[in-house]
Amino acid sequence: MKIRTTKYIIKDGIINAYRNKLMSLASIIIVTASLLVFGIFLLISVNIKYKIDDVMQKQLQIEVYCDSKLDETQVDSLEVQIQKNQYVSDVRKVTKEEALERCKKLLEENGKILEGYDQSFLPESFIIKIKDPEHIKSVVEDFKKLQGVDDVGFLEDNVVELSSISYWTRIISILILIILLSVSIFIISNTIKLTVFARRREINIMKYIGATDLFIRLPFIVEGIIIGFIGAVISFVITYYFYTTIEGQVSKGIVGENFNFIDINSIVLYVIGSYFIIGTMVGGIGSGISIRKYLHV
Amino acid sequence: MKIRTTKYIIKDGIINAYRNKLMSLASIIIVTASLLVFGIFLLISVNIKYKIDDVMQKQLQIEVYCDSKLDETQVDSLEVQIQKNQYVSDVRKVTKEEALERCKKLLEENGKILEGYDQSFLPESFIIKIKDPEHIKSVVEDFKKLQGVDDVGFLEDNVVELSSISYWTRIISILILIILLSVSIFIISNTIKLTVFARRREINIMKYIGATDLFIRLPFIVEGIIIGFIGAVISFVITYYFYTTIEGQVSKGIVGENFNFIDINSIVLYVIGSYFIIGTMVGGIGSGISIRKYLHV
Amino acid sequence: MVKFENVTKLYENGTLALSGVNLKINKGDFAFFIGPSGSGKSTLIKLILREEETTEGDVIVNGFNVSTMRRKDIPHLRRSIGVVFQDFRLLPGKTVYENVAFAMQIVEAMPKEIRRRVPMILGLVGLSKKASAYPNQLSGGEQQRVALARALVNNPALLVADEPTGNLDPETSWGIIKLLNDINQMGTTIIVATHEKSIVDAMKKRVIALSKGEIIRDQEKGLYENEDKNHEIHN
Amino acid sequence: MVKFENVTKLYENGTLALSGVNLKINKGDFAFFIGPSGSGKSTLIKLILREEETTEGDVIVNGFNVSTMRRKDIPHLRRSIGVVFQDFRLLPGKTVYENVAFAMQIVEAMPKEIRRRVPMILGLVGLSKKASAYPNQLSGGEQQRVALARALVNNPALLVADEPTGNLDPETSWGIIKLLNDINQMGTTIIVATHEKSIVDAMKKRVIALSKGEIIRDQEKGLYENEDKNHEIHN
Ligand SMILES: Nc1ncnc2c1ncn2[C@@H]1O[C@H](COP(=O)(O)OP(=O)(O)OP(=O)(O)O)[C@@H](O)[C@H]1O
Ligand SMILES: Nc1ncnc2c1ncn2[C@@H]1O[C@H](COP(=O)(O)OP(=O)(O)OP(=O)(O)O)[C@@H](O)[C@H]1O
Ligand SMILES: [Mg+2]
Ligand SMILES: [Mg+2]
Repeated sequence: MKIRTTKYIIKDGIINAYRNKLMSLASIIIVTASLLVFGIFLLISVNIKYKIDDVMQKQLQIEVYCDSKLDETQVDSLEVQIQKNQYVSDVRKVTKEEALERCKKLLEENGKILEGYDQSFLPESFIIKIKDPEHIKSVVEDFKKLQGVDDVGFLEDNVVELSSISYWTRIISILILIILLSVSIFIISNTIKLTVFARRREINIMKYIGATDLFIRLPFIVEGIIIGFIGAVISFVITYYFYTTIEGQVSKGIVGENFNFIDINSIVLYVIGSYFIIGTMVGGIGSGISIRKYLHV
Repeated sequence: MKIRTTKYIIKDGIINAYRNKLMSLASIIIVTASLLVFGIFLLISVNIKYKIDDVMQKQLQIEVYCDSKLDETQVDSLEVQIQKNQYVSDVRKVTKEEALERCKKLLEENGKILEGYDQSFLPESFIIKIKDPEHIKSVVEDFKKLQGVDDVGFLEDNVVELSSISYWTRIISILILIILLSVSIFIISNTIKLTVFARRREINIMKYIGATDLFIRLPFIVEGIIIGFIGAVISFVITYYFYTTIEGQVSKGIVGENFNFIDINSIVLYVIGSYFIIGTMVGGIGSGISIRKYLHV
Repeated sequence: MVKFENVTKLYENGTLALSGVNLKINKGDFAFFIGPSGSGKSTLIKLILREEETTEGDVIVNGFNVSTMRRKDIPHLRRSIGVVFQDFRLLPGKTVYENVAFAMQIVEAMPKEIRRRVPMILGLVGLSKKASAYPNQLSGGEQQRVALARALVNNPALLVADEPTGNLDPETSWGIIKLLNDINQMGTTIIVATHEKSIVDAMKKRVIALSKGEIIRDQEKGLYENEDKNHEIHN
Repeated sequence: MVKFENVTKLYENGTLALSGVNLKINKGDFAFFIGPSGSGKSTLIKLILREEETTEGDVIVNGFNVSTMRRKDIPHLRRSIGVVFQDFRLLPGKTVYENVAFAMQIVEAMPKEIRRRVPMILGLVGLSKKASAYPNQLSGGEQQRVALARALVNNPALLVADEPTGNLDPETSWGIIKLLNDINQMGTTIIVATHEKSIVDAMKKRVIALSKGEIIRDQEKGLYENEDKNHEIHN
């Protein structure tokens, strides 16, 4: 195929997309809509994951109780060992004094019964934040095996429950993203099929007067890519606008809750990437494939 | 319009949907796909809400500490008062003995320091389960005002945090459902627009030989309804099959977690209802509207 | 029956297709529109059907003032006219039988009447065997005759045929023209746009000759070519 | 140049359109296909273009055995033939100019050559003024001439025209036929399916008459109607 033909083909694809305004518009709307669904869910799932992890992070504390017979250097070396664990994000030491205070608090106003007791019978402990909810159990097991550790407890009973939510959220998110991806591809490619169908006669005619399959197909592919591309641009603009608006409102505290969204700039590439890949690829390839059956004349 | 005409029109709509198999198929796929997205999210959001509420329920316990000076009848009357509250689902009394045990436990092995103490200095309390996470704060306030109540505490610190998740999940769910609903409607109606566009010439011809707008439009509406209806049936079957399969797998414990899905039969009507309403209404109305511009000849 | 009063038609792209056309065709007339390619014959017919609107002037058909009528009356106008379009305009998704029956269904004819009349008309144009074929399975001439059958099936008071024999061999053409003549004898007004010199010359009917959008000759019992300057304008 | 060997064509719906057709058209010939509506003229042409495949027998065109050629060679076959289709087959989304230019673009002609040749050809068929109109803005005869212009623009070795004057007035028709004759003089093989008795009779070229799918007459310097029984079959 010569360069002048390539030039013609690209020009023809653009002209056709423009002359079939009505049809292009309907398909662009469909492409935009289905990309938006995918994109919205992508953003939501990223945010839900972020939020859940955030909540969990706050709760994912375990407490390692030292043997009360340990001396200070032993306790310090234990702290060092704990900090070495790759899943530990923060370690706070609870001194014997603090432990006593806590006890008093737990006993509420009856705390006074502890007055006069020496705090030395209470063990020192470490309140430890864990990076990743998934690993909490193994971390607990590891710490239990450390020498000088008397016991390891969760600060909250619901950690297991919560980490199951986190796990399921992730699984379901991925599943839904796959489904939505397929659905978008399905919808876009069938839309392209309809636009090609509307012009089956045109394709036939070109074939009848001797155009090669490639020559007929390429402008349609260009047209499909244009439709996909415009759909991607529009859906990206909409997504970006709404996301930043909502994010702005939330961070201004209008909803009255301390609810942080992920900054769009940190995920913008995923969104742009998926939109343009889906839009243009499916538009172009869908066009090329749909046209095939009308070429057999 | 006479009865014979109505008959003809319905027959014609069905015949057309059949003869334009290829086009009908593409549109049915699109309708199915967009309904599925809506339906999947409907089911997921119902389940997420269910799951979160479930988790919250387990955590949504508050403890009402009685004044330690109350005698038994006073405590009993307090229990009655508490049970009367509409948001309370369960009340468990913590006796002074239990309170002491708890104290001992809290002090761990050092619980022995409490030995010999009389439990009478400890207050009785009620551990109360709340029905609805949203109302927990007001319930706490109410109970604080009750006579004989010394203090009210949450059993967990993260209740507020969790109830914010629940709140946001609900808001976002509804928002997404609305968006998905609009998107489905958008996609389906634009698909119908494309199918009508593919047959614009046919519509023109009918008009040129003297058919009234209604006469031309009705078979297209019937056709749109058929496409929407078939799309709804298929998406319902798919949804039902996958949902019950996944539900079955999960309840067999294959995923190894105690994760309950809502029984599909309790929501089947919503799903069916929304599918059929969206599918047939949008198909029919979309058809009727899209055709309009080709009638102006 | 059909009256053009000072009609001008300027298409959107600037083509002046008709200018200052005055014309009156009475009930029972048989008139030929002739003229070179692009002279405005089809445009005249499109105005009668309100497929296009006049730029200036009035067109009155079967009592309807086509230029000012309401949109919702258009179907009534069109149903009162049987039309053979130059490009046939058959419904591609319907069989020959269904195409002809469709014209009866839109006037809400009785199904029994449809089942009786459609085969009869198809027989008349020689297409009984093709009843269940789709338009794209027909030869050019067969499609043209389906279009004619559809125009005839409702027994219209006015029949307008744009080039109804362009794809027909001389013999079939003559059959069709005789059919039109018979129908005309029974009172139907007939307007035929045509290029067939032999038919126009043999029929000796009214001839309305167009050139560049103007009527240059309107002659009773005329021929395709003008041999008698005296008849130049008649109205 | 074109050879039919015992060709039978049975359409899918059971219509026998051609049976036992033997035919040879040599380079430089000018042949008319004539015959009543539905006799198989267009089917013959469709077989030459491989728009349809033979049920039996072989068709050889420009050295291609049309019946057995590979799918990917079809475009080459078609490009070597200029065709005027009975239903024109203009691209509705392209202007007159673009429709004609398209035929040159598919053979990857130089843009300069396209800009030179297209207006020239449009002038030849009398459509210079309509270059930027879309097909639906043209009269029937104008569309037909665009189809002709497109068929001519690549200077094909074989020109096949199905009813190329069906929508043209006698004068324009004659212009077109003279044009075809000139092209023929310059060596192009020409096949015309037609109903126009006057043209066939005046041209006195080879006449191949069909009836019900069979060749009933193949006569050099023939007339539309058979006046000389001696010439009945020639091959
Ligand atoms: N829709 C349109 N838009 C613009 N110009 C048009 C349109 N339809 C017809 N024309 C132009 O108006 C003029 C008259 O066209 P019309 O179809 O009436 O001719 P005609 O006499 O029927 O010719 P033919 O015998 O070739 O069918 C032509 O020049 C044609 O190009
Ligand atoms: N695609 C098709 N499917 C079935 N039958 C067909 C098809 N095309 C043509 N026919 C039939 O084959 C026969 C020959 O058709 P063809 O088009 O060759 O006739 P023709 O000689 O060109 O007639 P005309 O002069 O009317 O154009 C006709 O009876 C026609 O109905
Ligand atoms: Mg015309
Ligand atoms: Mg033919």
